[in-house]
Amino acid sequence: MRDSVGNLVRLRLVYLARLREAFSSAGERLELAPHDAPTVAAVVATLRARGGAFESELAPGRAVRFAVNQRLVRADHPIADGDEVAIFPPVTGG
Amino acid sequence: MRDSVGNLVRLRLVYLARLREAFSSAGERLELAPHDAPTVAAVVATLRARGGAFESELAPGRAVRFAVNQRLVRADHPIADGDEVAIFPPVTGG
Amino acid sequence: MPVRVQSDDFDGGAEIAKLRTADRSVGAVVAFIGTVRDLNDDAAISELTLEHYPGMTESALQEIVDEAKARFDIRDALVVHRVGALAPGDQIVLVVVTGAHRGMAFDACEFVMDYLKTRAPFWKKERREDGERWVEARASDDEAAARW
Amino acid sequence: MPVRVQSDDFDGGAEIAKLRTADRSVGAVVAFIGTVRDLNDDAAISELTLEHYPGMTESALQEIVDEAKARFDIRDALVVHRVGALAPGDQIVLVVVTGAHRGMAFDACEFVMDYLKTRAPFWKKERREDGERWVEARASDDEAAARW
Repeated sequence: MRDSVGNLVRLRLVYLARLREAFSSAGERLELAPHDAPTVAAVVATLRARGGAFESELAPGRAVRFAVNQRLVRADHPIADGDEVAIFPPVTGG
Repeated sequence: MRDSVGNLVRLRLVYLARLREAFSSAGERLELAPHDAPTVAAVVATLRARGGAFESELAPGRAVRFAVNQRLVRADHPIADGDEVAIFPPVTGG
Repeated sequence: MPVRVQSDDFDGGAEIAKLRTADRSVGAVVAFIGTVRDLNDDAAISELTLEHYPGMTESALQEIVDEAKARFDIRDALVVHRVGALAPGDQIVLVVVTGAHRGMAFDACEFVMDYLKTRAPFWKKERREDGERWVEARASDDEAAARW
Repeated sequence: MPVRVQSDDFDGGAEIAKLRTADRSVGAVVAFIGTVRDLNDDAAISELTLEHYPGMTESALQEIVDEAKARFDIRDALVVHRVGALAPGDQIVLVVVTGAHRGMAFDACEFVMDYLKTRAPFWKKERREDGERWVEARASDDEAAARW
């Protein structure tokens, strides 16, 4: 049973603006490897490990912003099963 | 000859808003007594000496504003023959 | 004309559009509209009369606009101020400032209003149930103008 | 509705009038209109496309408006933001704030814009002669938002 080593975390990822183009995707379903206290940073680490555009766009030092369930959060924000996690560049509206 | 003791100073006085009502006058011609370096303050002193509303409205400490030839000035602003001197309460537009 | 004094009402939207579309380098428009409130110091106002100093008003407003243009990196500025008898809800004054970016446009618009409140020769007289009275200048307006 | 996201243009004058006349205690209206400039970093812009995060946009704007109402003594606030393809000179965003007095209305309007610029999920893409590029966030916007 997965819950013995961590919670099952199935996420809906949303990519926006430059990241949507760089990843050639508006989003995807992601099942996070079992993790004790999963955060946005764990999602980023998982994506980065894919290499390619994910690795370069999400490299440390790149300005990236996050929203969990459509609210702005920091990378240390906890996530839970069923969350919508959006990853995007700093906003430039107005 | 008056110029031996000071310049002849004939002014057009303008009273506005509360002062216009208090003086029951929108303005008047005033010939200032000969004076070496006449300023707005000399005009105010002349009016104040009349007593009544002039004395009370222009009493020291009352908030009064001045314009010479339609530009805001302080009481120590010099005046010259032919000037228009306006005396009014602090402005409250907008 | 960048400054106007008139008894007629003004169309804020049309004035904003005129200034905005006259210059394609404009990226930010800040507008202020001052209106007659129905209450002042908790007393109901039935009428507000704006008196001014006809010879001086336009030049005082123009000087304020010129000063705003000298101090702030803005594209253009407009001031329209009404005089005469107004009712609660009526528009009194419009200030529109255009600029390439918003920061300077906000600052310039607030500067124009703060200076107008302390340097433009307008006076307000309120009619209330218990009679008429001249509106007193507010110390907060002097403080606001002193910031600049 | 105090916040709206739409591809259609808006009528700034009508929106201002609606907010202004809805409340007779209003004495001050501050409005901001952001528009598409014809130049950015000295390059001519032929088109600007606004992308947003549909699920989040309205709630992010609503949160900013609620925050402005909590922080400043204002009467009401409105935000209209456009999305989709825009041309130079087009209107992008409208913020209107009403208050009894001008100081708080100016502050609240600038606060809403500063927060919107850093917290509302909109992204601009410019089309220039040499192709398309995403507009980069400006450090000055972060600094402006950090003031509040």
